[in-house]
Amino acid sequence: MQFDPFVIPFNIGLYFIILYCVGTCIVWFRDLSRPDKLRLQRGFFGRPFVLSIREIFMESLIHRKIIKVNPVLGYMHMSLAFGWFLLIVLGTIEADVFGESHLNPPYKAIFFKFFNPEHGAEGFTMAYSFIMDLILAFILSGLMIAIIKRFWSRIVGMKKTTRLKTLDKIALTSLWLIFPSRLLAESFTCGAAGSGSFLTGSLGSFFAGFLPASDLAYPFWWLYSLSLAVFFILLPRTRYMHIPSELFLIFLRNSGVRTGDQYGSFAEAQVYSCSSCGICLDKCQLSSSAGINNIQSAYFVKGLKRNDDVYDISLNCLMCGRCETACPVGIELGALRMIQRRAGEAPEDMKTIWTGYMRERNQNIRYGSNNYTKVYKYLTPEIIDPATEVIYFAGCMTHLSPGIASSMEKIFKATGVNYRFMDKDGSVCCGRPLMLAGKDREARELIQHNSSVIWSSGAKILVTSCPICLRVFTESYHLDIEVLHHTQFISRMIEEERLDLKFLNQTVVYHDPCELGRGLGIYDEPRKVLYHIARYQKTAFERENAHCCGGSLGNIQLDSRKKTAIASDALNDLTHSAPDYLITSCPMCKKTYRKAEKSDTPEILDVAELVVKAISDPGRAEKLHNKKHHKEVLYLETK
Amino acid sequence: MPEQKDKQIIIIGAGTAGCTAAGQLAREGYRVSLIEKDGKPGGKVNNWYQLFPDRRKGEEVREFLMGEIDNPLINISLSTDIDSIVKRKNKYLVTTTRGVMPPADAILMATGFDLFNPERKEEYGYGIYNDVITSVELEEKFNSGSILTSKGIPPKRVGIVHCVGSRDEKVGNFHCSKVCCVTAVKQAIEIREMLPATEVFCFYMDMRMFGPYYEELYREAQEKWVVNFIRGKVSEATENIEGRLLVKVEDTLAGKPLKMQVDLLVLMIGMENSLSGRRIAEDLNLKIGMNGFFSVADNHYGNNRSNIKGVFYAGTCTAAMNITDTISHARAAVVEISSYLKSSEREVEV
Amino acid sequence: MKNFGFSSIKPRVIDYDRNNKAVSDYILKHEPSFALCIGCGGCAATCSAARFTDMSLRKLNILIKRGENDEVRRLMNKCMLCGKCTLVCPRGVNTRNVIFLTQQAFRKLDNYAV
Amino acid sequence: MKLEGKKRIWKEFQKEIPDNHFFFVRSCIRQSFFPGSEQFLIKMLREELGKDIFEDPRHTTCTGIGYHGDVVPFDTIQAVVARHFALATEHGYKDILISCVTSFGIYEEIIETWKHFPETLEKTRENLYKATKREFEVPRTILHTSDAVYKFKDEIAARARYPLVDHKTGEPLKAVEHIGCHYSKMFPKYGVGGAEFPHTLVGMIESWGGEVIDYPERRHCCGFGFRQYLVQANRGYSMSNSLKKFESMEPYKPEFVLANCPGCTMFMDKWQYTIKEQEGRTYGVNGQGIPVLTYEELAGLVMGYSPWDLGVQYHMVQSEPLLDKMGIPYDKDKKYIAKDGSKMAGPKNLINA
Repeated sequence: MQFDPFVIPFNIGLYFIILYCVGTCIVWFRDLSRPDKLRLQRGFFGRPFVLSIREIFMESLIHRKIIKVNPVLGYMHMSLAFGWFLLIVLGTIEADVFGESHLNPPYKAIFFKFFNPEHGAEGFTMAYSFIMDLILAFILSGLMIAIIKRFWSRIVGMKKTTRLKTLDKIALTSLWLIFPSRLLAESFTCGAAGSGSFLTGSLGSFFAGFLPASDLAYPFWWLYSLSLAVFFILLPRTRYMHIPSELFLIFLRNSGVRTGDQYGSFAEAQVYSCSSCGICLDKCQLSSSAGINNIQSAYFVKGLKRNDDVYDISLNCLMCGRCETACPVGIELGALRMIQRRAGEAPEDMKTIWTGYMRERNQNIRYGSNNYTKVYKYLTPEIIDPATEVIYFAGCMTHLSPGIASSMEKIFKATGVNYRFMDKDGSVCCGRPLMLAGKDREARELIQHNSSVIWSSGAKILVTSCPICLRVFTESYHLDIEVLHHTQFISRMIEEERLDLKFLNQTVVYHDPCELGRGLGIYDEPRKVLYHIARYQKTAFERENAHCCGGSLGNIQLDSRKKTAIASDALNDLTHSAPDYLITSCPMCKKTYRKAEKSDTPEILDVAELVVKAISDPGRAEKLHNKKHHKEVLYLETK
Repeated sequence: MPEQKDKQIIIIGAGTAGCTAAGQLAREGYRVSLIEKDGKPGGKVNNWYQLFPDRRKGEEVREFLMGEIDNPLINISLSTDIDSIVKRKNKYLVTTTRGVMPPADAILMATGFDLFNPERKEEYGYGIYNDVITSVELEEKFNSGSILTSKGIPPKRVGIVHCVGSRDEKVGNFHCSKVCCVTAVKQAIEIREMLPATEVFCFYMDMRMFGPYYEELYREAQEKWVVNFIRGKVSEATENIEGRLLVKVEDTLAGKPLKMQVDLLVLMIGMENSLSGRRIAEDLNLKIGMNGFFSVADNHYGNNRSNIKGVFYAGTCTAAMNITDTISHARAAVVEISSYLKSSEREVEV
Repeated sequence: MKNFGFSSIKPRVIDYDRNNKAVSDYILKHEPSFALCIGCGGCAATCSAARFTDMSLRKLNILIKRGENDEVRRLMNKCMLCGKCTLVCPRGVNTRNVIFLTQQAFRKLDNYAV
Repeated sequence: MKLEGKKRIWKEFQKEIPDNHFFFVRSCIRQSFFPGSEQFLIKMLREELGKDIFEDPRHTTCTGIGYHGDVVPFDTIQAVVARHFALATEHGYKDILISCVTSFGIYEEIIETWKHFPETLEKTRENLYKATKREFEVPRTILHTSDAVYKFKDEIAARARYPLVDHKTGEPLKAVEHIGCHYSKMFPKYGVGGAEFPHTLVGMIESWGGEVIDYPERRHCCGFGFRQYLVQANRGYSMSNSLKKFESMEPYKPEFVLANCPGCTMFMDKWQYTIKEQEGRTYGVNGQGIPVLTYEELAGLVMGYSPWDLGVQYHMVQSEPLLDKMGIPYDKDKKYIAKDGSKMAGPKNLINA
C-alpha cells in the first residue's frame, strides 16, 4: 500500500468538495418546482442527457463559445479546463495500468510520479509520460495567459477584467500554484530518478545537475497537495464554484427548466455558474459610452452570490440583452435582474432575496404589500365596435413620433385592410414599462384594460409600432389573436402582394431595436422589407450584435445626458458608411437617435416611414376594393 | 485731428456709460468734461461685489472705467451738481455748483438710474423689520465677507423677492428692470457658496434670463446649488415672535397659498430714471417716456438721440440695461455725437 | 363640542415650515435632475394618465418639494410609468425616476424612515 | 422691529382731524353689544373734554349691512347717507363723526364715488330732494369716532388714573390692536397711519402706557364679512379667520385686544366662546380668554370710570383679570345691578368667570 502523509490535505480537500457538490445538488433539486423536478427526471433518461454531455464537453471543457468571442481567452479556459480533465483521466488510467494495484484511490493518480519515480524511463511508458508532460505543458501555457490577463488584460484583447475579492485571490493563487508545483515536484522526482519526459525529465536532470533533487522533490509534493487542498476547500466560496455548478445548470437547462419570474434553484444555479469571465463587461454600453462601470452583469451576479443589496444595480441597466447574448454560460441575466427589480417592490425594504446555499427557504417573496388596491380605477373599459380585421396599437412612444403612426395609416389604406386605430387619441400604456420597473401587479391592471378593448374590437390581428408594446403583448397578454410588429405586417403584405412598392434607389443601414431583436428574435422581417425597397448596407452591428440606442425604458436611473452619449456613439458606429437613411423600427430608438443627431447624420426613419416613400399607388387598394370579385383577397389568412 | 480738439462735449454722469463714452470721445480727439454728482466716478458698479453671469469682480469693471477716463482730454469734476443748462444757437452753456463750464457743442446725458425705494412697498416691511434688506445691501454683505442677520447669526433660510418696484402698477412702474432676475440667481448662488447650510428661496413672477449664459446660470443655480424657485409674488412679510420673517406668497404652480419663515428677506429692487437726471431734463425739456426714462428719438435706430439737437443719451437713463449693454450703448452714443458734430446741418444753424 | 350649524374651515395654505420634506430630500439625493424642473408642464401635457385623471407631474413635482404629501400620495399612483414625460422634458429631468422614487420613498416612509 | 420705519409711514398718512363741533352718527350694533361705548364717548367729549358733539335723533342706519348683504342698492344707500349729510348741513356741521367702521367705509366709498363720478352726486341730490325735499353739502371731513379719541388721546392720558401698566410691576401691558378693514384698507388716506401700519389704536395704547404687539396676522380680517356672517352655514369661514388671528397672537400672551370696528369687537369677543366650544381652544393668560375692548371702554377704564358703568361686563370674555392687573377697583355684587337697583340679565356660558 503506497501512502505518504502529504497526500492527506489533498484527500481532505477532494472529499470535502465532492460531498459539498453532492449536497448542493440535493438542495437545489429539492427546491425545484414539481414540474421542473419532472422535467429534470425525464431529461435525465432522454435526449437532454446526451445534449448535456455534449454541451459540457463543448462548453465546460473546450469553451467553444469563449473561443468564438475571444480565441486567446478561450484557449486559456480550454487549456486549464480540458487540460486538467485529460490530466486526471489519463493520470487515473496511468495509475491503474502501471500502478501497483487496480482501482486506486484518486490520490494515486494525482501523485503517481511520487509513488512510481522510475516510471516512464523507457519503452511505452516513456511515450505515455511524454503525453502527460505534453498535457502539463498545455495547461501551463494557459496558466501563463491567465497570469498575463490578470495583470495586462488588454493583451488578451479585453478592455476590462473582473475585480476580485480576497478569497478569490487566495483561491486564484492556489490554482496558479497547483500546476507549477506539480511541475517542480515531478521534475525533481524525475531528476532524482532519471525518468520523466521532455518537460519534467529535462527540467529534472537540469536541476539535478546543481541541486539536491531528491531532497527538494518532497516539499514540492507537499506544496502540490496543499495547493490542491486549499483550492478545493475554498471553491464553494469563490467564483470557481462555477465549475461544478455549470454541470448541474447544463442538465437543468437541457431538460427545459427556465428562470421564470421567481427566484429558485435554477436561478441560483445560474448565479453560481457565473465564472466572472467578464465578457459581459465589454458588451455593456453603459460602460463603453456612459462610463458606468459597477453595474455590469458580472458584478450584479457577484453581488447576488454575496448577498449584497443589488437592487440599485438591478435598476441601472438598459435591459438591452447584449450581455445575455454574449454570456458563454448562457445565464438568463435579464430574467435575474427582473427578479431583483420585483423584489425591490417588496413592502419591507428587502435587502436581497438571495441568501446563497444553506439559505432559509424564503423564495416566495411578497411583491408589494398584500392588501393591494387597484391604482388605475380611473380606467373605464372602452368598447370599440367589432368587425374590424386588424387593430392597430401605435403605443405611447409612437405618439411622440407621429410620422410613424400616420405612415402606418397610409400603409393600411394602401393595403385596403379593414383596420381600427385603437389609440388614435392617446394610449393607455401597454404595461411593459411598469414590468420593467418590477411593478407586475400594476401592469396587470393595464393588461386587463387593453385586452378587453382589443377583444371588443373582434380583430384577428393586433399590429403595433412599438417593440416595447409588442414584447408585452406577446409575452404577458394572452390575447389568442395574432400579434405583429408593423415590420412583420408590412413584410407579409409585400409577400401577399397587397402592397406594391417601388424600389427607392437609396442606401439604408438598419438598427435592430433591443426589444424587437434580442428581445423577440425578429430580425428578418424588417430586413426583408428593406431589401425590397432599398439598398441595404451591412454594418458591424447586425442582429444579435446590434447596439442599444440608449433610450431604453429598461433603465430608470440613467440620466438624459448619458442616454444621449450612448446614442451618439451608436450613431457614429452605424453611419460610418454614410448611408442615405438610418432605419429603425422603434419609435423610442428613433427619438433617441434624433436627439443625438448631428448635421452630418443621415435622415433617421422608421421602416414604415420609408415604406410610405415607396408606395407607388396609394389609391390602388380602393380601386381593387371596387371590384367585387376582389373581396376575398382582402381576407387575411392568419397563421 | 485739430478740428476736433476745439469741440467740447459735456457728459453728465460718470458711471459706466459716462466713463465709457468719455474715454471713447477722448480717443477720437474731442475735449470732454465729465460731471459727476458723487465724490468718485464709477457709479453704481462701485458697490457691486461680483457681476453676472460669469461672476467677475465688480472691481475689474471699475478698473476698466478708470482706465477709460485716464486721458488728458478728459476733465472730471466730481461732487458737482448741474444748476442750469441753456442752449445758445448750437452751443450749450452749463452752469454747475462749481461755476460755468466752457460752452459745449454737445451734451451726453449719462445720468443713469436710481434704485427703487423699497419703503414704497410697505407690505414688505423694509425699514421696519430688521432683516428685510435690498439686493444692494446684500452685495455690501458679500463685500464685507460675511452674511449675518440683525441677530448677528448666519441665516438658516434666505428669501429673495423678485420684481420689487418693477412690473408693478401699484408703484407706477410698468417696466421690467431686466437685470434683477439674473442678479437674484447670482446672489442666490453666492449665498449658497458662502453658507452651504443655508436654504435659498427665490420668489419670482417670471424668470427673465435675457442675456447670454443667464439661462445657464439659472440652471446651475438649480442643479448645482439647489436654489429653490417659487413662482409667485410675495404679498406680505411680517415678523413672528422669534423675530423671524413670515412670508406669504401664492405658489402659483401648486395653485395654493404658501407661508414660510425666513431669516433674511432680500428685495430685488428695480431701476427708475434718476431724479437728478429728470431735473436736468426739465431745463432742456427732454421728453420723458411712459416708463419714466428719457424717451429716445427712435426705438430702433436712434436710441442715443434725444428730442433736442445736440443732446444725446447713453446707458440706463433711457431704459434698464446691464453693464454690457450700457457700454455698447455708450459707444454707440459716441458715434452719434461725432457724426452730429461733423454734419453740416449743425453749421447752418450758426 | 356644541354644534352651531357650521364648522371651521381648514386652511389650504401650504405651511412650509410644518410640512415634512423627507420625500423631496430622498428624491433629490437619488435623482438630482429633480431640481431642474421649471414648471413648463410639457410632461403633464403629454401624460398618458392625464387623459383620464387630474394627474400632472408638473404639479406633483411642486407638491413633493413643498411637502404636500397627502396630495402627492393621491396623485403618484395614477402614473403608468410609460415614460413619455421623460422624452419631452426640456430640462432633461428624469421624470420617470422621479415618480418611481416618490412611490419608493412613500413605501419606505410607511415602513420606517426615508 | 424699527419704530422709525413705522413713524415715517405714519407721517405719510396724517389725517386732518378737527378739534371741535362733530355731527355724530351712531352704529346699529354697538349700542346693543357694547351699551356703554357710544354713550360714554358723548359723555367724554362733552364733559371731560368740553367739545361740541351734536346728535340728531332723526338719523337712521346707513343700511350698510343691507348694502353689503346685497339687498340695498347703491343708489339707495347714497340717498340715505346724503340724508345724514343734509341733517348735518341743516345744523351747520361740516365734520361727520361716525361710530361704525362699516358706515365709515360706506361714507368714504360714496364720497370717493362722487369725486370721480360727479354725475352720481347730482343724481343723489336729485333723488334725495325728490324723496325728502332735503339738500346737503358734502362734509369737510369724514371722521371715525376712533379718530376723535386718537385726536384727544393725550388729553385722556393726562387724566389717566389707571394707565395701561401692571400696577404691581409697572410693566406696560401687552395689547393687540385690530383695525376694521373698512377703516383704511379701502382708502388708506382716510385712516390715521394708512392701511399697512394704522396708527389710530396704536397711538391710544402707547400714549396710555401700554405696549402694542405686532404679530404675523395683524393685518388679517376678523372674519366678520357680512356675506359670510349672514348665512349661518358660512359662519365657519368667518370663525376660521378669527381662529387664524388668535392662533397667531397667542404666543405673545396679550392682555387685551383693542378694536375700532363694531363687527370686529363683537366677533373677536364672541368667537372666543365658539372656538372654545368647537375647537376646544382658549387663549390669553392661562387660557382665560382675551378681553376685547372698544377704545371708549378702554379710555373710560384708564380715566377711572366704573367698569360696570362702561358696560364691559356685557362682553363674552370678562375683564376682571385685566382690571386686577391695572389695579382698577370694582364691586363684584354691583356687576349686573341697574341704576334703579334692579338686577339686570348678564351673559351666559362665560369663558372666564
